[in-house]
Amino acid sequence: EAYQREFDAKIDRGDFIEPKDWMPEGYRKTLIRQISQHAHSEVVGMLPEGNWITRAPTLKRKAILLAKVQDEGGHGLYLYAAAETLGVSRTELIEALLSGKAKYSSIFNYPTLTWADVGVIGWLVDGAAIMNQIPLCKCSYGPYARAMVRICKEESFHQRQGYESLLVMMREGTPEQKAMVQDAVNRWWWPALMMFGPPDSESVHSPQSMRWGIKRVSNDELRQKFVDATVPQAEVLGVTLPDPHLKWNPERGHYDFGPINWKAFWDVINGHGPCNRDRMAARRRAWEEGAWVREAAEAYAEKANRRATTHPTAA
Amino acid sequence: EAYQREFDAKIDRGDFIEPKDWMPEGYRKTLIRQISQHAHSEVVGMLPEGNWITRAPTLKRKAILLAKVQDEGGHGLYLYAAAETLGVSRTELIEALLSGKAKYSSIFNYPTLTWADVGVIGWLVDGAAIMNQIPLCKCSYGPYARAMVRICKEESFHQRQGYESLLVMMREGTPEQKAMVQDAVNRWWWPALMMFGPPDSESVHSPQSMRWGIKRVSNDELRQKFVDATVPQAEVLGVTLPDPHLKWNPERGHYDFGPINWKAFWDVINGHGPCNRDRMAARRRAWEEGAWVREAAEAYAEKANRRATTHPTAA
Amino acid sequence: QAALFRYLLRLGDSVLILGQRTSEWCGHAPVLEEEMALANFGLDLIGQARMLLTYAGALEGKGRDEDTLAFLRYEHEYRNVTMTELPNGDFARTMVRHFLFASWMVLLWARLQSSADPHLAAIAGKAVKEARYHQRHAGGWIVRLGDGTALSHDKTEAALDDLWPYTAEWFEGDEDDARLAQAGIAPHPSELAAPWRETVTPTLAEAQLRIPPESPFRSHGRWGRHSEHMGHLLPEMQYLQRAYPGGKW
Amino acid sequence: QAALFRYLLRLGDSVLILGQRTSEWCGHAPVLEEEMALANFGLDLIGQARMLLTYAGALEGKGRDEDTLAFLRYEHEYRNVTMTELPNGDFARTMVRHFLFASWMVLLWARLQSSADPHLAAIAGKAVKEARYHQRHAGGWIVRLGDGTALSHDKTEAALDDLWPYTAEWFEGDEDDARLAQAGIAPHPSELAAPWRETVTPTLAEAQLRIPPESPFRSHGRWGRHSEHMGHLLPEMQYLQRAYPGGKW
Repeated sequence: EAYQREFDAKIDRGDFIEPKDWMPEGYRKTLIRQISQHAHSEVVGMLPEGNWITRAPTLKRKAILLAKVQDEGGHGLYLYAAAETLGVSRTELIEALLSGKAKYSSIFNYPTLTWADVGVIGWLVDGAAIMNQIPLCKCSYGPYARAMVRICKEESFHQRQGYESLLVMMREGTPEQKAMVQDAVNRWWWPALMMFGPPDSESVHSPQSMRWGIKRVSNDELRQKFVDATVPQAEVLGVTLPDPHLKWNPERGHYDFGPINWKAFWDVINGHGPCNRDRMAARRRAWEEGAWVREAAEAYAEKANRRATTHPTAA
Repeated sequence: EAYQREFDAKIDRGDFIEPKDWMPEGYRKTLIRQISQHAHSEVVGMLPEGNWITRAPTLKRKAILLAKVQDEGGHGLYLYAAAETLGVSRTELIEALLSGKAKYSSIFNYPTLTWADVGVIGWLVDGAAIMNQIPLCKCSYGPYARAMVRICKEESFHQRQGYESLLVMMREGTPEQKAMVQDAVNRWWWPALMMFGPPDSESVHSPQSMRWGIKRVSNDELRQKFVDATVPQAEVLGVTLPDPHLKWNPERGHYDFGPINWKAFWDVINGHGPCNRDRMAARRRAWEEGAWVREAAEAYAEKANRRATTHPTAA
Repeated sequence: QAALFRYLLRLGDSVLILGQRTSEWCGHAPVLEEEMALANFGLDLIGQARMLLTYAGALEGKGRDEDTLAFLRYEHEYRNVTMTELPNGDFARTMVRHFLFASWMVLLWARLQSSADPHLAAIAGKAVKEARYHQRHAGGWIVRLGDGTALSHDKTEAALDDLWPYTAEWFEGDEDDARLAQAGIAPHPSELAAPWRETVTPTLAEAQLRIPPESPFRSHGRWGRHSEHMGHLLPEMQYLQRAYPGGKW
Repeated sequence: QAALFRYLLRLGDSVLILGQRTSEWCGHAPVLEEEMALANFGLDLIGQARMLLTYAGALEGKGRDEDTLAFLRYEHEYRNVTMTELPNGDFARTMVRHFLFASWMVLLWARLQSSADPHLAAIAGKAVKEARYHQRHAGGWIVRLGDGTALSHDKTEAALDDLWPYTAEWFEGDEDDARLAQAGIAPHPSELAAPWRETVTPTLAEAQLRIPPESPFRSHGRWGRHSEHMGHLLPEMQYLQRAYPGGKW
């Protein structure tokens, strides 16, 4: 109807859709799914990195990592807030995560096995996330796009710090440290490539998301951009990316790279990755063990409210 | 009456009182208190030592420590069994411990801060315990005396192993290891002397216990024996005992030693030592968290019983 | 043989790490008898680790002894199966782990008693008796807990659900296993899959426990790729050796 | 001055160890806002530790920097007050600890702003603002939890009972303190006892919490004699430095 035409026109013009605007139910639901999944990812993503705060090798690195997870918490807050503008509560979203209905970025289902993993996550995982997120800064939904702008800025900083920590280890570190970095790269490279999702030919949500201005660039395009940007960075670091097929193709003007093990990708998406159960168990435990805290805060707020209404002059 | 006379006669003859014999209520209660306190000590004593199993510096030491705590568990079992012959259940005894009504040897209210503490506990704490316990091998109550014989044998072995580990560190170890041993000795010496209890002049229970053949040697006598035996051992080790007054007295034929800080002793007995709260919290937590296990075992036993009575031919 | 060295590490590290986890129970068990049983398990496992790692070090011929191997490697050099490094959890989880693991080890040690390697066969001869005792004791608890109260049943079922996926790793083979099987030194791991299944099924059934479905999940501890739990276990275990290099204990 | 060096360690180690404990909450907080608040606390405390330990190392003049001091000492060389090394426990315990500690640090930093040592005064100028925020945030939670539900009240009361005895250590002085007080570098610890009591009492009262009675118990962390908890915290914190000596990070 008229609303739908106005909505489509806004999308075509590149204008933002704001919370007060009419939107198709499918658009609203897709955004809730995507934004909340992004929020859940920030929260679950604190686990593999938080795993190394107590063992950070210097006070500077400990501080950097603490600041990073603090930022990620903040990103989660922005994103839950953006999702809430679409008519859903944070508690509903969290319960969807904990019940297994809602997903989070599958990259966080891998374990951080060494300190080098922390730097590699900054370099490759934040790098891939940024590549995914920059187009979202022009996403049609205003609150999401604006959240993405803030998040991308902070995540670029994190990526540089992760890369810098790897540079220090590769340039000044001991042979054991260099081996640690190479081993981490070997384990994280392919999962990072999978962060761009299945090949375009198999991507279920993409066409509609493109029509709605939620998705701007295809999975394969982003993946290629990422590879092209990252290979030179790996050369500067002096690490080998674990792909014998990785090779500059002058005709295409891009790097060719080897086949991705999509079975492994789907296994992890479907709950059979190395850390899926542990991640969910940790989130559930935090939520359940925190119930009494949240209930206390509510109970106190009610008491304070009643006191304020019965004794309006009291503090 | 006649029972009392027969009882006294047995004591005077040096015969054992056995579970089936008549005994004064005071005798029975005193033994329950003392035997259960001894049992509780074995159990609580597993905590300061168990604290170092996961950090034992070699596999041999890890095995030795595991074997030691296993023995201590066994000692606890013998002693609870001996106490149960006097008409009390183990559960009652444990509940008395956890409620704070029953005591355990105060030496276990001190923290094990270094690996050397483990060896020093073997040397000094087991050493003092053995000195306390050898006379108990002739205690008038049969089950207790027999348990003491078994326990003393195993504890002598533990004492030697503890001493031997200190010898290795003092003779072959690095300067840091030697400092570790000396520091441990500095912290455990006075508490070990306090294991013999208050001075005879202030010891509440002693006179009656002596009359009943439960206590054979006075606190001060045992303490003096311990010091006399231990000073030469310290010299062999090459550690200094932290007592500037420690000195051989040729007239007495014993070592003179400095005044004991009895206020500190009573503070610890009364619950204000370094680890009192932590020890009790750990024992309570273990008991409470294990309740469902014990309940399950009971429930299963009942089910198995019912099955056996209804189907007598079933396994 | 490099393959045998790696195999000895797989066995030795598995019992070492499981022994380490088991010893965390000291002072915290539900009843005194289980304090002793768990200390006993730990002692047996550490004893097996000592024999295996000592032999591994001798075979390697680079002067590494049981302690150098146990305390001074990096995480990726440990070859324990992942299940052994997981936190103990509650008593049900601990007993489920011991039951599943000991049931496997009983079969494995029994086969290794006829290993072409006499040293390994001798170790197996000792260890199989201990593993049988662990299997029996833990199996008794599985039944009591699985068929005890509703609460104990739920905890035991949850433990089985969590731990079961980590067993698939035990029965996969690589080139090392092919070589060792061919040389008659060790059975190919896959040969134990069905016997192990047959061994554990009756006890689990008696315990009223549902066997979890198969899953694509695979753990990789035996190839040095561990879970996040290993990285917290090792600092504690290795600390004194690393903080007092050259120390004599 | 050796006394000032030890004093800087007392402060620096206290915030270091408390920062270390606080960072264990990452990923486990009851709500996302508290994840961030706790990460923020940790960041502030580690930041204070860096300033204090860097200064201490410079003062000592033996070439030790913030990391050498933070990661390569033995337990008995750390001078943090014992309360900082205790396990976090639940959220109530964590917030009670932060409230009690931050309330002390607010008073201490405020006094140190006029220290005769300008470097210490400068550090205090930064840190006092952070401590005020911690005190306010944690104090808010004490009230919410103490006057929330019966369950939250009980947990908070239990936490206060457990932690209160560890505060006595903060207000005892030794020869170092006498010298530093005389030199105008730091207030004698005993001067802060009554102000601290006055500071915390209103919040505890508003939280419906009973102040525990005095006790002879004394902790001695600031003299290097810690609780058994320190020995488990340090291996994890120090591991990479000890396992990769000479590493560059």
